[in-house]
Amino acid sequence: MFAVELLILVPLVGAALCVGVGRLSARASRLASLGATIASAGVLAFLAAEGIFSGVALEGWRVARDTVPFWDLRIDGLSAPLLALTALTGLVAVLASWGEHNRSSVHHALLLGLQASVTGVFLAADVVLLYVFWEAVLIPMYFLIGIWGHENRRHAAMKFFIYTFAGSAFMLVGILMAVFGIGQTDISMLVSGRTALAQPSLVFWLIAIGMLVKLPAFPVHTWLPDAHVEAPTAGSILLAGVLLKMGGYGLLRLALPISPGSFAHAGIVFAVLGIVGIIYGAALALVQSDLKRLVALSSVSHMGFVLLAISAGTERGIAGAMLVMVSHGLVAPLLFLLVGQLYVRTHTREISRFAGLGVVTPRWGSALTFGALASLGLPGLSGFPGEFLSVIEAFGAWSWPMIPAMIGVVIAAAYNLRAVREVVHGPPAEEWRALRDLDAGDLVPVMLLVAAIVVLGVCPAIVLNMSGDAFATLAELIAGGV
Amino acid sequence: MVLAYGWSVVALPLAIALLVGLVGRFLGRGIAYVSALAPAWVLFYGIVACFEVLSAAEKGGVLARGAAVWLPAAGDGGMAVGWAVDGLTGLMLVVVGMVALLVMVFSSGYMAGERGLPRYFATLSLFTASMSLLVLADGFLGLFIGWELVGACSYLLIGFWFTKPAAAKAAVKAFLTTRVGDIGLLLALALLWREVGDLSYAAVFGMASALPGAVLTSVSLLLLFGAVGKSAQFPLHIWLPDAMEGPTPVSALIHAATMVAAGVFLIVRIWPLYSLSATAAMVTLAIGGFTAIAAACAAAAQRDIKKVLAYSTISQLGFMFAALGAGAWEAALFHLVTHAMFKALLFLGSGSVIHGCGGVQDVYEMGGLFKRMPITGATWAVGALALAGVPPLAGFFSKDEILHGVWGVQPLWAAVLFGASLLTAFYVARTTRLAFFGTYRGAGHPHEGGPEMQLPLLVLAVGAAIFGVTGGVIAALIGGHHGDLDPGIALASAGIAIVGLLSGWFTAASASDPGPSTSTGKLIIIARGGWGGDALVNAMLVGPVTRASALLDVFVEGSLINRIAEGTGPAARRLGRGFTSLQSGDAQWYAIMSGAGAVALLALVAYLGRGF
Amino acid sequence: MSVESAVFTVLGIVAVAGGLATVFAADVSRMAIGLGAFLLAVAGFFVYWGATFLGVAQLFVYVGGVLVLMLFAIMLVHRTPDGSPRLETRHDVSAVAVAGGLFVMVVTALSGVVPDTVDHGLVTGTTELAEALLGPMLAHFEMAGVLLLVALVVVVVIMRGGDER
Amino acid sequence: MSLLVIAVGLFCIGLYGVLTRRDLVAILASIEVMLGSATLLLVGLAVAGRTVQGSEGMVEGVGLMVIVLAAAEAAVGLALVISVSRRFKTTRIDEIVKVRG
Repeated sequence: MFAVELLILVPLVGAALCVGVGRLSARASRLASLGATIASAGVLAFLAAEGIFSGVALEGWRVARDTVPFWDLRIDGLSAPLLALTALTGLVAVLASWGEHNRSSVHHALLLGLQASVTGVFLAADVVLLYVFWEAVLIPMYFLIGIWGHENRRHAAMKFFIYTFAGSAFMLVGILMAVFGIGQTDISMLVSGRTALAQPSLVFWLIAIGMLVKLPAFPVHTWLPDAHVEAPTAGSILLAGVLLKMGGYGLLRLALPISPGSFAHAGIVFAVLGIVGIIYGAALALVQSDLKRLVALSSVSHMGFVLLAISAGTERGIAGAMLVMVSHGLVAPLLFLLVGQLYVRTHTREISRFAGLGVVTPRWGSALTFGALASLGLPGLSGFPGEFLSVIEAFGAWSWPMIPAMIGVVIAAAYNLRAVREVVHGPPAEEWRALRDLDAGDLVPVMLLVAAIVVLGVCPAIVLNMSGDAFATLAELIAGGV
Repeated sequence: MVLAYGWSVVALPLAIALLVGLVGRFLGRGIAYVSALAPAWVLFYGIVACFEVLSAAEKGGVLARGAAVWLPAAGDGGMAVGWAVDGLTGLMLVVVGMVALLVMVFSSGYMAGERGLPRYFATLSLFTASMSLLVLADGFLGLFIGWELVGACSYLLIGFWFTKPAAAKAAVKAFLTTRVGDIGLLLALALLWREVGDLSYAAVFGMASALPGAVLTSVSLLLLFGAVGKSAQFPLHIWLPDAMEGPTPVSALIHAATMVAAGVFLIVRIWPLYSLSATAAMVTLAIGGFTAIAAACAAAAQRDIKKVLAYSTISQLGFMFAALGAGAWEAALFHLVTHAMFKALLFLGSGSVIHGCGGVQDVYEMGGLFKRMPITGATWAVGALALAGVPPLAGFFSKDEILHGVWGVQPLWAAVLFGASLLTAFYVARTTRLAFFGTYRGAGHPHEGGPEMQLPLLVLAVGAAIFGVTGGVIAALIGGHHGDLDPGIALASAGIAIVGLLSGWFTAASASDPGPSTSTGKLIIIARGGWGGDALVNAMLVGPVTRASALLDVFVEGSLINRIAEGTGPAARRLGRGFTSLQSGDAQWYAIMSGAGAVALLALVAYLGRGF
Repeated sequence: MSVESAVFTVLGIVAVAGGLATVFAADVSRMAIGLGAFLLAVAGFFVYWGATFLGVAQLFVYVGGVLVLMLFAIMLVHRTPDGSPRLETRHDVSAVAVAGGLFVMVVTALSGVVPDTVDHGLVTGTTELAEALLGPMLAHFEMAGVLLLVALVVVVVIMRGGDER
Repeated sequence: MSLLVIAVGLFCIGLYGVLTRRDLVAILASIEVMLGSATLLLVGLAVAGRTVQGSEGMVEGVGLMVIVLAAAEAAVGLALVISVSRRFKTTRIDEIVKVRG
């Protein structure tokens, strides 16, 4: 089905178009990139109408072309929600960088390139293709941080690059071992032929390390705050929205299915890393003075829930991990978007310099309050279903020792509400009396995300229905052991 | 058949919240009346449900129910959120609908001219929806969702005047403290899910007697922990006095009548499960009894009229917990209903006073208000006497039932509760005399509010006066047992009320604060601060967590993890060249690195490919 | 030692010596001579294997074109008054390791599948070459033409841009 | 000395030059060595391993392509070197980097 390939091609063509018309006018290139993101969302909607999201099995829909080596695409229950998330986040990122004036055509082209390569990661049914897209993601992100970032952008870009590159080097070794050991590059063939592996645990951990760096899990998370703080708003949106999801996706797509037997010892490691990450990220977020760093560290905490949920190894646990990922892919971009909009107006992110913005900029203040409530996992908003499932399932799997994670839940409320109290509440600071509130253009991406957060919170079944029995199949695989 | 549309009790307020929030600006003063449609429907639905239950042949059954799969799963049916209507639900809907309706009407006068009214009424409507969901849920999941949402609404409403730092702080404190309790609830859910595999009440109660004792005790204690947080019982009581920073009508609705009573409701709701654990009952009784007397002492020491009521609420909720601990769950629910009436009345009365005095809340700056605000004064008097437990007002009957219940189980704790009753009457009389009698000591011109503020007071005064006769009805609604008045207890409690009232009345003769000079004065100041609960929590929890976080940030993240990551050590300097050489743009170094990578890769392929 | 292997050995020695001079010479002119020797030796290999046309093309394009171009470039950019400047080289253990490692890896990897020496010659005339170029390799041939054109345009653009600055 | 050792050895010598030379012209010359050695290996292997009749022309054709490619690369590379030297007054990459910051 050609439409599946369009998901990758449309943003790429859009990127080329963007650079092409960028010479004529910056406005034209903005419109081109917006058109491309809307078009790819349209392609996805078309695929949805074709029934691609209505619960497909692990095999899903496949498109392979013999003329291009390793070209093998697939949409299934694991990738469908993340593809939808990518389409939405890509659109938001383009809208968020509408006011970018510094080489805007290249900026938009890179955003589209990033969207294409992330989409490729989620679509790839062949491990070689997946790896190619995986590495391709780094390039536009590197330049987005390195060129359009803030003061320490080069250092942050390099740190981001080296960390994720080193992580993917481990992953590459793992993939090569699997490919040579089994003699296949097709992921589903790797899974079905996994018994041929001599050292499945080694393969598992090599791949998992790459994923844990990407996720990121404690203690290899340190690239994330730097990258987020220095990245431009659109970069942060895509980084938090979809790049981090590649880690969780990789665990569920590659590491666990290829070596489900390793889960017996990996589960406890994931649980510990997850719990430590939840508390650690939250505790650090509590004492940050930089608003963007606070949001970045909250990502570490949320990704801890992903690990904790996976560590349960049950259908609901994996579903919870997916829900946390999708929810975080909506909430974190919202918060980064708001922080970015604030930064554009004030050129600072120092929490202590703000106060009472709820009076000066009521729309922005309401949106931040909403984002904070969503981030702390309020029921009715997207954060709750995933966290709920991960707590319930982790308790089922690990019993009382998982209680420390609950401390993280309380601290999550503390740092989110602290941010709201110090920035939005209180008497308005004199310095920002004349601050401009969000205008209609600013509100479009905000409202998109807000609507998605509410819809997903009220009806998480949307995501779960897309996934069909994919989680159950994975859970069976894990339960099977080998 | 109205009852089949139970979901509308949640959906309609939700829709109205959305409507008011989006287009409230264009509604003008009508906003309050549009919003009032939501609780009106809740009230109507609740009344219909109550009548249906009472006319049904079999009491305690479920009249209507519905459910939707919320988290589908391929393995089994998934997790459902559902609603079910029975007598308890109907009764709670009546209480919620009635108080919310009156509060919205009252707000239209009290909040007139405030900025942000759409936000205010939208949040109130959202609260009505969430509270309805909480009581309407047919299982723990729906309850938990409503439970968290009422907390969030409480946060938003306490922080309504968010430019006041105290209000902003109080809002966060309220949310965080209750969230600590919510952990207990969440863990209880997790435990039940593991043991039962289903979170609906019916399934859990069906399995309850088959569960191991340790599980029962754990679940009950965890649920109790959640209830303690929500109902502001010791040691999680510290948020409620601060929550008085919110608008007074909000205090009446959320922090007196409905949300804080959710903890009591929770335990009544799950009585078939809860009654199985003797340990939990003992703990509940101890917490309730201790909270009742400690908070009553604190209430007696307050100067701020709203804080008197806040501590009084904590104390009265303590009575209910004590009743639950003693097994007198009907009495607890009965007191919940009467308390909702008279405490909402007192809060709205205090709101009328604050409104009339131009924002003054200190009782030492009031006095003589009875003459200037006769309707407020008269209704306040009814509420105050009901709270003090003077027959034949509502509070007397419900409190009597509690005392009776506790006396039969633990006479010692009953004695404590008698003491608390004495203190209750004491602070009621003291506050009433300071505020309403004597001469006016303030600087303003106290005046009565408009009819929209007087009407709710009158309605609630009637409720506070006559709800004492509903004991039998309530017991019938929930299929419980309603005992007759015990003459001995009734006599003792009435006598204690009189004694307390008199002593309070005479204490208040001197309308001045003793100050910290005397030892009594020092004690009063400690009691006024809630017996140092804040300091304790700050020292035990807030301080250590913040300090530990700061230490983590500086030492673990800054010195350990980042130092390893950036490689400042001599051994890592070589690697550091890779990081920092971007500034020097050493392309050849990158080339060497990639070359090394290629060699390593070739070596690996060669190694792996040996077998082929 | 047969004549064939003697020629092979001589050409190999010349090529390696030229390569080493290109990489290690500190003097610009010596480097250029080394590169010339290397390119000539490669052309010699081609002729020796019977690919005469290829050898001649190598001679013309490289020795006649690229090498002369390079000498021009050296003269353009190294206009120092005191003769040829020293070409600095930062010798590096890691570079040795990478280059040596790659050598070992590739040689061991390919040693089994590659015939050790080329003992028989290629007998192709220009006719076969022309038939191949215009037959099965037509697309490649055209693409090479386009590539050269693009390179030409790029060079012009780069040099003009340089003038503006 | 076998063809393989000579060709791969020359390639690695060129690589070493690319990695260690500080002058852009010298780096370019080293790249030429790498390309030349690759052509050498390509043609040599084609000649040695020729089995299909009628493919003689193809061998030379492919070699020709590589030569064309290398020539184009040399032209563009040298143009860049000259442009860079005009702008920075040097062709040493460490100095260029210093000027650039």
